[in-house]
Amino acid sequence: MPGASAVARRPVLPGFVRATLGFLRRQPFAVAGLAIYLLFIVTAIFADQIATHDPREILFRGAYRVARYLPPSTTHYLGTTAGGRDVFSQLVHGSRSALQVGVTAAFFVVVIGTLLGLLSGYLGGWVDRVIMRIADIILGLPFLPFVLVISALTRPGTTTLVASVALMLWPNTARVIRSQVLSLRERGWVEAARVTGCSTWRIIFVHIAPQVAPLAALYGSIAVGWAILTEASASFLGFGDPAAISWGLMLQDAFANQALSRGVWSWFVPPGLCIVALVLAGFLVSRGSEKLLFPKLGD
Amino acid sequence: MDALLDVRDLAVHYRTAAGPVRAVDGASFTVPAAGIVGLVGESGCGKSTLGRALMGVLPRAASIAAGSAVFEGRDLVTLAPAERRKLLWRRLAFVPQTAMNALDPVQRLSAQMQEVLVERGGLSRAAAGTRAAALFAMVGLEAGRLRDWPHQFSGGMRQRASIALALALNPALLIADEPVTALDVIVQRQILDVMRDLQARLGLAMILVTHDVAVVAYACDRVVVMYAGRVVESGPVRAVLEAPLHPYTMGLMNAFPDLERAGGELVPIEGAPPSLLNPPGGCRFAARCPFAEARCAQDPALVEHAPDHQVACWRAPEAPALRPLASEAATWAR
Amino acid sequence: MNRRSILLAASALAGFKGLAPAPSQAQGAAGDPIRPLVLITRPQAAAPAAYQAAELIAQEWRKLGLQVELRPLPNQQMSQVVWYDRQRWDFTMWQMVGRPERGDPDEMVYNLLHSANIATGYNFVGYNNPAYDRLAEAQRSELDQARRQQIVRQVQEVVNQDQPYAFLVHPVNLHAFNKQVFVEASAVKQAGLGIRNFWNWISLTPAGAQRDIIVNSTEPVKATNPFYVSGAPDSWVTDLIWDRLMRVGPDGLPQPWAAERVVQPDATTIDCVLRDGMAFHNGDPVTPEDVVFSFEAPGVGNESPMYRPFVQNIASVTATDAKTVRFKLKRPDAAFRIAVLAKLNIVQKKIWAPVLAEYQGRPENLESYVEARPIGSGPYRFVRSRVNEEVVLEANPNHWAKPKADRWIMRIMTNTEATLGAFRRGEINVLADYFGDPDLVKEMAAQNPRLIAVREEVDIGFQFVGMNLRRAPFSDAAFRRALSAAVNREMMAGAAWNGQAVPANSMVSPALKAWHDAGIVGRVPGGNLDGAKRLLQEAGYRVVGGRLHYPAGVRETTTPFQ
Amino acid sequence: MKRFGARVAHAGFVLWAVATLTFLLFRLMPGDPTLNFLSDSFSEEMRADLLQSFGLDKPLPEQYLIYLGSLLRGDLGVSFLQKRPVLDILLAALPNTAALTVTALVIAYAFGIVAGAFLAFARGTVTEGIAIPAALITRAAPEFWLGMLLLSWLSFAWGIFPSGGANVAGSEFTSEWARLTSVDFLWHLVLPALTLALYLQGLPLLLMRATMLEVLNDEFIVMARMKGLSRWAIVMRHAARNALLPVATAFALGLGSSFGGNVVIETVFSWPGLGRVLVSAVQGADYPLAQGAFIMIAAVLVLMNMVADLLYAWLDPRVSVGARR
Repeated sequence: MPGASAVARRPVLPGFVRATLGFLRRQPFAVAGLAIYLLFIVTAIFADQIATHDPREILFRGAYRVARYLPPSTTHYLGTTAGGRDVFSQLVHGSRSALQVGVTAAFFVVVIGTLLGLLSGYLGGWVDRVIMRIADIILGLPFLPFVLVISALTRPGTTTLVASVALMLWPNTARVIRSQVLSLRERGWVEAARVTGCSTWRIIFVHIAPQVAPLAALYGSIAVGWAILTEASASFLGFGDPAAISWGLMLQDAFANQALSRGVWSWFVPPGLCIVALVLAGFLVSRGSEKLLFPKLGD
Repeated sequence: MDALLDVRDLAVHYRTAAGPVRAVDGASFTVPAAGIVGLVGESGCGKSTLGRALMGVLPRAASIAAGSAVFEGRDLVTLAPAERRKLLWRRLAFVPQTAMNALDPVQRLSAQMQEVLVERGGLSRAAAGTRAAALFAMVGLEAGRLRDWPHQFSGGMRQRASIALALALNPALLIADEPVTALDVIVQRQILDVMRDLQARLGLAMILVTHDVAVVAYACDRVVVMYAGRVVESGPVRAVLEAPLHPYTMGLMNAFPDLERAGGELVPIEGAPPSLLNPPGGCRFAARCPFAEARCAQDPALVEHAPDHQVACWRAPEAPALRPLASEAATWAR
Repeated sequence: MNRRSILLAASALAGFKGLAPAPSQAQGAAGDPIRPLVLITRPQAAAPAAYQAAELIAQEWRKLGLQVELRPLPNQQMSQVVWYDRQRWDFTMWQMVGRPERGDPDEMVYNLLHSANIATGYNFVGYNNPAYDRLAEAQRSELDQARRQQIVRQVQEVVNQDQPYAFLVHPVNLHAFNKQVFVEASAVKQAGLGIRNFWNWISLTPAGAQRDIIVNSTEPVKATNPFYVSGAPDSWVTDLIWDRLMRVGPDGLPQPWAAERVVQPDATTIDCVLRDGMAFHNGDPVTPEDVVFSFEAPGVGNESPMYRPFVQNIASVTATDAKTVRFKLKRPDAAFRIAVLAKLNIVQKKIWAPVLAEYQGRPENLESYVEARPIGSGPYRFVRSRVNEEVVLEANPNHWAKPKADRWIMRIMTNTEATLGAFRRGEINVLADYFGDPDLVKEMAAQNPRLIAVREEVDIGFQFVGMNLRRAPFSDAAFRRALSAAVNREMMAGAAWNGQAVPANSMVSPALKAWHDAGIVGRVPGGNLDGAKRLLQEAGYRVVGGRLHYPAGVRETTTPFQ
Repeated sequence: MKRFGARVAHAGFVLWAVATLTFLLFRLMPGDPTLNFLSDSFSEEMRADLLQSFGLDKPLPEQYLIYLGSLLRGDLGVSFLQKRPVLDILLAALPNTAALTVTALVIAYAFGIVAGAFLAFARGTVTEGIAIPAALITRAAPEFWLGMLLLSWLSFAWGIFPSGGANVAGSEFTSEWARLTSVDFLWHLVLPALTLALYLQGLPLLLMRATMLEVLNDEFIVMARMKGLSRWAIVMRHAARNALLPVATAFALGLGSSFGGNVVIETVFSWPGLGRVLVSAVQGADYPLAQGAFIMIAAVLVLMNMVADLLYAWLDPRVSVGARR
């Protein structure tokens, strides 16, 4: 009997492997995106081990002489900042705040957007009207100005930023999920579930939610990029989390200290590239999964 | 026989990662200078691909692999694209299935008429206007509706408009691809009446691609039956439908309701057509055929069994005996 | 000598107030550990130098065994806490900016640390020392310059002993201008301000075809109103459009301006004799009635909250003849010339009297009145102002001190990089508001020695750490002295302010030579980190387990700042 | 017409909601506007006067009614710091922002549409393999970073373009229109508009490409080929016209969102527009001004959202002209 089941199960793995390999071959964009994500995740996890210095520490060379603007070297891979801090270590630690901002914002966008989209689409009626009205109102709020105003009026910080990004971005997800749910609702198996007496909640979360999950994930991966870009812009304008070590703040620091005029490329180019790479990864992944979700576009 | 169109051993292949798919695999038939030829078969048998191949608008992955299609003395297969373009719509026109987007959704019908008449027909704008009105009248539409957008038309009206558009430049041959499929039965008949009427008045030739034997019976003069990329039987409608020689044709007759006579038991043909990626040797219908024998493993040629009536079946001579069996549902049941 | 020892005794007394010392306790024992202290600072983005300084200071103070946490707060929230929650915070980074009228020490001496200003005024640290108060009051009414200087120096010594602030640095202003556009020798520096001053703007002489002074500003001009200035750039503009009776001269001392002569028959009477032939930009002559109105208007109702305090000491102002205006003061005021005569703008009564009357019946006050085209009598006339873009003034050809340039244009450029680029490209020709990297400007000048001239000047203002004297352990002067001693001011100037600052230990800048106590920076009690440790030891503080504890018997009862 | 009315009513509702939200935001959040006036001579009495003069001493519901009333009259209040009517300040900045946004969008969409259509035909080529990641990268890069890089090369290093502002210092014009059309203004506009366009072009490019690919598979395109129409006629008259529908909508939406989204570009290039008014007002806690700028930016956004909807309906006969039977 165990032999039989092994035989029965056997094709699953090669099939899965083949599908994965096929995916990798057919979706180089998505693979590149995932690889970038992986790289940054590993960097963030082992930031303390990878970084050569404490990113906040003001380094000295000699008594009371701050080690500012050191050129790239074997001790300081990317040199030091105007304030005498190690650029490379800040860059490495910056991946933490970028991922933290990106992932938490995306998480809330996906959770709120999906939840409200599901409720709105499945329940319809006044629930739908109220949710969609709120979505309309939020879409009438200018994105970056809103984030700035919120940051200025409350204590600026990662939490504020993530909250306002999530607040601003859920309506897009909710709308798409809603229309997806509207079409799913009419499908036979949902009808069947309803007839067999499944509770509304069970239908929404057990039968419909898994169907819209890939779509939600797609919007999530785009939200990661938006959140990171927003953090960078807010930091650049002076509305970022003053205590964080983030790429946006690094750029702000570099610009405020005129790294451009000094031509300190090793300071202001890497954070920008990291932002580009991480945001791009989200786009690439979403493009890849888009092809999986909407094969019509892909052929 | 002075055929308007003579298709010989035409093959159309789709390139896929797994190898070529032989959508049309050596089809041969002729179209006389006047009259309606029905091209009938199950979906996926290659009949639509054949129509498109003749128009020269195959999808990117598809190409004509072999054969010829001589139209008015010139081979459409080898004709240079520029030369073929000269023939398109002027000698050779097309009536699409009435899916919404066969007509450009953001252009008024008048504009779409004008475009063809002026750009392809060389008419002046004024003359084109008059002609468009006349064409609309011909297919039973008010000239005033030329100002409308496609989405304002019902399905039947869109089909009429498509026919009017196809007739704009007085073509010699009209290829109609499932022209009535999406319509309800009443409208189907109206459209088919229009087509028959126009064919008679204008004396042109038509190929009517359809999966519906009833449509063929109602509208066509001749019929070409296709199965799995090949022609299995062809001849005058009366001869073929009243005395089918190929078991597939017999099965097809059972599977469709008659357009005029309701009732009668419908008997589906069990099974599905073979993969065209690696088609089996011999008769391609053998796997589904209740009358298949050992020799069916050999490829039967398309031969003239009766006058003007071709068939590709080893057991064609026994057809009169097989026909009563074929009309019984039990024969087809597995 | 005698006087000084009394002062020291007084300050020591003031210092220990609020603490419950228990001198009878055994010497070696320690009290409670000191709670973690929170140092408020503006964020790095808003004030990079101050932030860097805060980090450096925190690093040093931790070496004393203190737990110091940095708390960056945006401007608004920082002010909110420091100003309106005076009991709550521990210590904060703060600054006083230099303004021409701060060329007289009165403002810094009286307003900042007099106990009258503890509740709601500028004495937000809560410094309360009756001896200090007496000195601060004394210098106000002392009309003898030499005696007043003496008092101001004593004031600085009291502050040095009490250390209510840990003074850090006086910034050094770095300005530059284009030598090809302007004759280099025509540039005028003002004490404590550098070349961004009134005298420079009327004296800077074009060398060639470019006859406009184009100067940058990092902040927009918000209001061009003789009764209201909302920021430093506003005052640079009003300075040029409106004349004043006196002006603070390049040497930092007041000198007659619209008044030809200023005489003081007695301690509370001042006569100003107006210059002949002065006219407003609309052609009307400047009359004594206009001057009288200009000094009466701020006192009417609450129409000019910003200027009203300055006229409150005026008992009466009258035109005694066709050229003379007489001020009677309620009490003698040594700073009256700088703080009032050189501060208030001369406006035309014809224009402003109806406006004043109208606004008295409205909820808004005079500050919100916007003149379509402001009219003054100053050396420059208003042409136009585009918010966030530029302010354009043109030379007043009829002014007795007619500017050498044709126009004075202030460009608003918030971006330091862009500002420097614009200066390099000649889009601006005077760099007068620069907080960027000084080395870049100096390098630029070194590379283009015939193009760019750099001028530096120690500022009147200063940067400091304000300690909340209401809260232990800051209520203990010895503790404050130790903290102050632990701050290396040379390092502050070099590492935080990029060398663009000089060490400070007094609210009176070395730019004010007449008032500054030259040796005060070298007299910080304790002197350095080691001295700081010694001071703490002497005062009974103990380091136990790496953590600083109160003297024996003292309990930690203060709620930590959240 | 009915649809139009409904859409306008909807926009009105959203505007009201946004205005209310803004009101609550600025009133309920911590922060005291009088903090700006802290100085050595600032007293409690002055603070009370200040609050009173801005009506901030009244109860909240009363403030709200006054606020709504003023808003309806087009009165956005008086700036705390500048003491001038907020509307005047905003209207002075509006033309600059409009010029920047419209120019950048036009460049971005002109380029994006052509390049997107081109890429739709270049499927599977090397060009596509390079162009698509390139387009994605421009969308992934922070605008201010792009701006600073361009600024450092084209202005600081090579001195081709001015480093900021909208006009040469002290330039005089007879009218606002003369200013906006002057060579000087346009020259200052190049770099910021280019940066913004570089950031914006990715969307129309990818959108155009995607819709073009979809349209090219449509039956009416095959029909056009069967009709023997020229390639030009097929692409321009049939494919592009259909593919442009969503792009045109995106343009209108982009106009709305860029108005407020320019904040960063305006800061980098010292561009005297609405975004900078907002940022400096927020930084200076000039709440009436910040609130007014926010409402104006939101109003443009809501308006353009509405225009986008109406535009789509107007351009697409399937929506604008009801089915006739």
